[in-house]
Amino acid sequence: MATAGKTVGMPLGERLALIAVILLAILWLLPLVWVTGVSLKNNTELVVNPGAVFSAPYTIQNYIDLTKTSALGTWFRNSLIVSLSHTVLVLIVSCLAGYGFARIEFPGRNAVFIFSLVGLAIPGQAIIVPLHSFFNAFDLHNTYAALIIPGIATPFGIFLMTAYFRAIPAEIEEAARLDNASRFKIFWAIALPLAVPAMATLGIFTFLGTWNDYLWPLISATRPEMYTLTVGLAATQTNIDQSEGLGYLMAQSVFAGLPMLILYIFFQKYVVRAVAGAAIR
Amino acid sequence: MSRIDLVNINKKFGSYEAIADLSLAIDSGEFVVFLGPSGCGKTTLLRMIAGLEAVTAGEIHIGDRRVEHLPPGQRGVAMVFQSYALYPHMTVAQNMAFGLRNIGTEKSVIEAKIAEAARILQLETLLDRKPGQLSGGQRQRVAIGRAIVKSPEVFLFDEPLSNLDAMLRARTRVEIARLHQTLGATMVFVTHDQIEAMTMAQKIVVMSNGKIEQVGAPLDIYRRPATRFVASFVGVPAMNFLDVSNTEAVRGKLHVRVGETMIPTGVPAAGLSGPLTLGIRPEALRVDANGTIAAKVDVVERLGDKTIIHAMLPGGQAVVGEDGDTSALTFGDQVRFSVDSARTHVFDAAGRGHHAEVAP
Amino acid sequence: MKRLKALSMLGIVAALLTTTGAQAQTEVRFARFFGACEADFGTNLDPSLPSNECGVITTLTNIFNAENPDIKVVPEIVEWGPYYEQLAGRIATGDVPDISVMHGDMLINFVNRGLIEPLDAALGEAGIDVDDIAEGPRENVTIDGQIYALPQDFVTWLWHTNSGLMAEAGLGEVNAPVYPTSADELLAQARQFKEATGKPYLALTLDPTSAARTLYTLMLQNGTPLFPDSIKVIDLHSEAAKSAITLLKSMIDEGLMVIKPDWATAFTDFSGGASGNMLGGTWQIGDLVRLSEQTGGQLDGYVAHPFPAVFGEPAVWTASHSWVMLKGGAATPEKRAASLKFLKFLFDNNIHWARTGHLPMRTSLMTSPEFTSMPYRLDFASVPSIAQHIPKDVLQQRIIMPFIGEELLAIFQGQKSMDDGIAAAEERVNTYLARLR
Amino acid sequence: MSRTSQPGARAPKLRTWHWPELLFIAPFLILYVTFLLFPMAWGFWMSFNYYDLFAGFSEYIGLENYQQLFADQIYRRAVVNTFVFVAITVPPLVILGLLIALVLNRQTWWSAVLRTLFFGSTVLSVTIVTLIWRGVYLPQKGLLDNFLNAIGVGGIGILQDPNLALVGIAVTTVWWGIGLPMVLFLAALQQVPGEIYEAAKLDNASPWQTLWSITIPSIWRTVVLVIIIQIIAHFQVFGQINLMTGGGPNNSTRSMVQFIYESGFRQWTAGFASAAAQVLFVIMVIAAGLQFWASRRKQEF
Repeated sequence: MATAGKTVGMPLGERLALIAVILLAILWLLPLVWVTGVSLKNNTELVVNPGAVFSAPYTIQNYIDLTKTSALGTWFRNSLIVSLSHTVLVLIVSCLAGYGFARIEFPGRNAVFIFSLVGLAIPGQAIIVPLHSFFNAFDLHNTYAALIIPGIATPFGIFLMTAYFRAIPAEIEEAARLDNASRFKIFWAIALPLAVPAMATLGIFTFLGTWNDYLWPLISATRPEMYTLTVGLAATQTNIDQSEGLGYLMAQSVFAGLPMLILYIFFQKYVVRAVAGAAIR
Repeated sequence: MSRIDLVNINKKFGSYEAIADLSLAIDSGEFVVFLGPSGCGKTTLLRMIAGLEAVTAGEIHIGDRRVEHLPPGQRGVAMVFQSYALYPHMTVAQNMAFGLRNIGTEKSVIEAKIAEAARILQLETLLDRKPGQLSGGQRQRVAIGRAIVKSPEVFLFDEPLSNLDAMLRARTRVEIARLHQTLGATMVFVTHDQIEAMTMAQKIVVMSNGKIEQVGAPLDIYRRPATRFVASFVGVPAMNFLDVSNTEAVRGKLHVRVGETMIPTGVPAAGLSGPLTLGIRPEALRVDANGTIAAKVDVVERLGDKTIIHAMLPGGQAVVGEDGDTSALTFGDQVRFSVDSARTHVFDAAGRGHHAEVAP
Repeated sequence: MKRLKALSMLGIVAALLTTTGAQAQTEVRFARFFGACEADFGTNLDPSLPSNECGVITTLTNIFNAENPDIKVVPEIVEWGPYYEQLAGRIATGDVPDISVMHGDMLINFVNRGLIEPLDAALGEAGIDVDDIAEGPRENVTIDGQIYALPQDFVTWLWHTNSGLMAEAGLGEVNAPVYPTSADELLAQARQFKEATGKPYLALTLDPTSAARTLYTLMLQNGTPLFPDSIKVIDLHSEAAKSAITLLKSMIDEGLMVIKPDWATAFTDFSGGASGNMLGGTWQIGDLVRLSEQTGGQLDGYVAHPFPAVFGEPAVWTASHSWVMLKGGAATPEKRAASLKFLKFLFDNNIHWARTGHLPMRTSLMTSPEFTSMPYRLDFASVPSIAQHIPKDVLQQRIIMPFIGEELLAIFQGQKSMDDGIAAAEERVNTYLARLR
Repeated sequence: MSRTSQPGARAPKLRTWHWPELLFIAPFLILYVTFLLFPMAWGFWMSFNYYDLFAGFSEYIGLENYQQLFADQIYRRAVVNTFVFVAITVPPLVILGLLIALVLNRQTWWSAVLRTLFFGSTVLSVTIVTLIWRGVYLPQKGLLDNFLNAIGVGGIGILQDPNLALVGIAVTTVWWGIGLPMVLFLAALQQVPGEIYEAAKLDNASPWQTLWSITIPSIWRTVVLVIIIQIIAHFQVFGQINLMTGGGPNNSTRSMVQFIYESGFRQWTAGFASAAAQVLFVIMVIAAGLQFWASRRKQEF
C-alpha cells in the first residue's frame, strides 16, 4: 500500500482524481437509487407523469404484488440449482484434470494438455447452434442437465488448476507418497486442501458466470418453470416499452438483484481476493 | 533397522547420466552421510533409495528385500525433506498421524506413537498447531517426528538443516546425533556441508559428478582424502594446494620444491613421479619466525581461539595459514610459515592422494 | 464439520430437485403470451372487470377451471418477444403444450414443417360452429383446405382519436370526429388541426412493425400488392408504395405527424392530449380507455376508429390470434377431451375477448348488443369487410415486417433517402426469404 | 559388497504412473470432446448445409451460406457494430478501471465502501442490469431524460436514436463491467513493492512522474491482460443488446452474436447461423493468439 491513508496534504492531481472517482461513484449509485424509487411508485402514476418518481406518495404495493406471483421464486430456485451444481461439477472436473496434468507423468501429457487448452479459443457463443441440436437429439432440453452440463469441461478451469497444482511444492506430495498415501488419497487429502484458493477463484468465476448466463438458458429452457432468473426476468422485460407496470418491473429487478448484492457484500473479501488471484498468476 | 545395498546403480535423465554404475553398502544401524557439492548426484541417490526416483539400472536392497520397483510407501523408509514438506493444512498431530492412518494403524497406537515422538522431540505443547504457526526449528522437529512415528527401517535426511540459522543448526546436529543413538536406526543423511558430515556421520560418502570419490570414517576422510577433490571439499578453510616444481627423496620421504623453497613432507617418496601438487591444511601451516616459507599478509581473520592468515607467496599464489590467538599481524606485514610435515599431502597427476599420516 | 455442511447442502439441492406437485386432475398445458397478471386477476371470476388481453385471458382461464373441477388449465406464459423461438424449441424437444396461442401469420411456418394437427374434425367434436367464424380469420387459418387453428379475433391497425381535441380544431364533435377520405383531405385536415391547436395531428411510434403496418394498410387501400409476383419477393418500388411513403414523410417533415420514441411515451403523450390521433392497434383500446378514465379529462372523448381510407378503398392490415393444437400435445384421450372443452369454452366466451379492443371473430357477435354497446369503438362493424391479412403463405412475416419497418423509420427520420431505404428493405426481405426453404 | 547385479533377471520397474490414474483427466477429456470439440466440428459442418433447426431438415449446399453471409448487409453492419462496440467500451473500462484502482488503492473505510460499490454492479445479472438501464434510458420517464429535462436540454431517447443507441449500451456495459478491471488493477498495484515508491521519493519524483515511470510500467502486464480480456469478452456481446435494443434502431446495435442468435433461433436458418459463428470463431482465435503472445512476452513489459 503505497499511499496508505494520506488524504491530508495530498497533491492537487491526486485530489482531482479523488474527486473524479467520487463523482463516478455517485453516477454508479444513481441508477440503483432511482430504480428503487421507481419500484416504490404506483404504476399508473408512472405512465402518466414522467417525473412521478421524485415525489410522494410511495407505496410498497409492487413488492406485495411480487410475492403473489410465484414465478420469481421458481426462477430463483432454478438459478440456484443450476449455478451451484454447475460450479461444483466444474470444480470436480477441473481439479481432477488439473491435478492429473500437473502430477501424473503419463506419456504424451504435454500434447494432451495443449490439446485441452485449444478450447480456450472456442467462444461458447460460437457453438450454441450445434449444442442446441446435440441436446435436442437426446431430448434433454428443459432439464437441469441441459442447463448444467455444457461448459463443465472448461479449458480455463484446467489451465488455472493445473498451474496451481504445479505450484504446490513437489516435496509435500513426495512426503505423502512416503506416508503410504495412494494417488487419490494424495489428491484428496493433500493437494485439494492446498488448492482451495484456486478453487475459490474458479468457483466464484464459474458461479457468477453461470448465474448471469443468458444465451444458453434462453434457448434451452423454454418452459417457464425451467427458466433461470436471467431468462425469466428477460421475458418480463418485453413489456417495458409499454411501460406497463414499470414500477412492478423495477421492483422485480430490485428483488432479484438483492440476494446477489447481499451475498456479495458479505463475501466480498473472498470474492475480490479470488478474482484478483486469477490476475496475479 | 536394516542394511542397505546399492548395486551397480545407474541413473539417466534423458541422455544425461546423473549417476554412473554406483555401488555402496550401508550397514544396519549406521549413520551415513552423502557429502558433495550440489549437482553431484547425492540427492538423486537418496531419492532413489526412497523410491521417489526410479533407477535406470541396478538394484536397491533394504534389509532382505529388493526394493527398486516398490513404491515409496512400501520400502519401510521415512524421509525428512530440506523444506520439511509438512502438510500445511494439518496440525502437528495430524501431520504425524497421516502416514499411520494410511496403513490402517489403530487409533490408540497412533496416539501412543505420537505422544512418544512428541516427548522425544519436545513437541507436546505444539500438537494442535499448524505448521504455519511454528518456527523453523519447530517445523524441523515435526518433520523428524513424522518420520519417527512410522518406526521405519531407514531414515533418510535430505539436507534438513540448510534452512536453519547457524545456532539452531548446531543444536539440531546434536539432536539428530542423539536421536540416532536413541533409536539405533539406519540413517542416511545428505548434505553439502562438510561440518555436518564430519560431526554426525559414522561413515561419509563423498560424491562428485555422480561418482563416489571416497567412502570412509570422518577423520579418515579428513586426514587421508583419497582424491584432491575430497581434500579440497572437506575442511574449512580449504586445504592449500601448491604446485611442485621439483622433488627429491630424503630418507624415503618426499621433499618438494615450491617456488624457491624446498619443503620437506612426511609422504613416502616411493613411486611418486610426474607433476605433483602439495597439499597443506591451514592448521599445518603455522606462523613461525623461523619458518621456511616467506609470504606477505593479505587478510587477517581473528576467530578468538586462533587467527587465520591469508597471505601471498612471492610467486603470487595465495595461501592460508594459522597463528595463535594473540597474533599481531596486519595487512602488508612480511610473515614466515613453517610446515608440519607430518600432516602434508601430495596429489599425483590423477588427483590421487598420498599422505604423511598412516591409516589407524 | 465442513463435511456435514456439504452434506446438508447436497440434501437441500436434492430436495429442491424432487419437489413436484400432486396431479389429480386432467391438466391442460396452455402456452400463451399476453403477459402474466396474477397479481391483479389471479383469482378474479368476473369477466367484465379486466380491460386488457392479460386480464381477460387470465379471468377466462379462472372461470373455466372453476366450472370444471376435473380439469386444470395451466397457463404457461411466455412473453411475446421470444414466444415463437421458445415454442419451436419446445416442439423440437418434444415438450409440446396441449393448446398454444399462435398469430395466424405464423401458422404457415409450423404447418409446413408438419408440426400442427388439422382441427376440422376436432372442432366438430367439440361442437364449435365453424360457419360462425368470420371469413377473413377462417380463411387465414385454412391451408390446403384444412383448418389448422381456431381463430380468436380480428386484430387490426387503427387510429386512436382524441375527439375532444379534434372538435376544438373543428373536425367533428366530441365522440364523433371527422376522418379524412383521401390523401389531400388528410393533409388539409391535419394542417387545420395543427393551425388550431398547435399540436401534431397524428402520432406514430418508433416501432418498426407499426411503420410497416401503416405502409401495408395504405398499399391495401390503393390495391397494390406487397407481393405482386411471388410470396418470396416484395416490391416497394410500386407507385403506391412510393407515394404512401412520400405522404407519410411529408407529414412528418411538416410537423403534422410526430414519431414517439416508444410506446410508453406515445401513451403518456396521447393521454395527455399531445396529438389528435395516434396510430395503434386494437389491443391498446382497453388500456387507453382505462387511462383516459384515470387521468380525468385530458384525453377528452377518446374513441377508436378503423384506419381511415385515405388512399383509396377502405382496407386495413389485419392479423388474428388463434389457438392451435400442436402435434404431440394432448396425447391422451382425456387430455384431448379436456383441451377441446377449453377451446369450446373460449369460442363460447369470445365476446369477453372484445373488451381488450380486438374484434370478436364470430360473425354472430358483430351485431350482438353485447358487442355494439361496447364504448369508444366507432364504425367497428365495418371491419370484417375491409380487414385483410397478409397472404397466409408468406413465410416468417414476423421477421420481414420489422425489416421493412426499420428501413421506413430510417427514411422517415432522414437517416436514409427514400430510394436507399426502399432498396435496403427489399434486399433484406428478399434475400432472407430466398434463403428459406 | 555383499551382492552383485544379475543382468539377466530384470526386476519390474518402479512405475511413475498407472493406468487407473488416467481417471483423473478422463472426465474432463470426455466432456471436453463431447460438449466443446464435437459441437465445434459439427457447427463447422453445419455451416456448409442448409439446416432447419426445428424441422431437423438438412441439405449440403457448399459455400452458399458463406457467400450469402459476406453479401449480407446486415451481417456486415453487425461486424462493424461489434468492432465499434469494442472500441468504445474497452478504453473506458480500462482507463476508468485504472483511475478508480489508483485512487482506491488505500486502506481507508471509504475506499472500501467505494470498491464495494464499483464491484457491486458486476455481480448483477445482465437482465437486471438491462432492466435498470432501460429504465434509466426510458424516453421522458427515465432518469436520464428527467435529468436532461431538468437542466433544459430536453429528452433524447438514447436507445431510439441510431447514432446514440450503441453508446448507450456501451455506457451500461461500462457501468456493469467496471468491477473486474478495477479489482485486477488493484491486485496488480498491491504487488508493486513499496520500496520502489520510497526510492522514487528519494529521487524527488513528482506524483505524476511516479505514476508514469513507476506505477504504470510496474503493472503494465496487467494492463495488457485486462485489455485483452475485455476485448475478448466484448466481442461476444449479446445480452445487453438483445435485451435493450434487439439490434435496432436501424441495425445500429446488432452484434455478431446477436446475429448468430437471430438467424439460428429466430429465423430458423441454423446453417447460416453456423457460418456466422465460424467467423466469430476465427476472430476469437486471433484474439486468443494475441493473449497467448502477450502473456508469453510478459518480461518485456
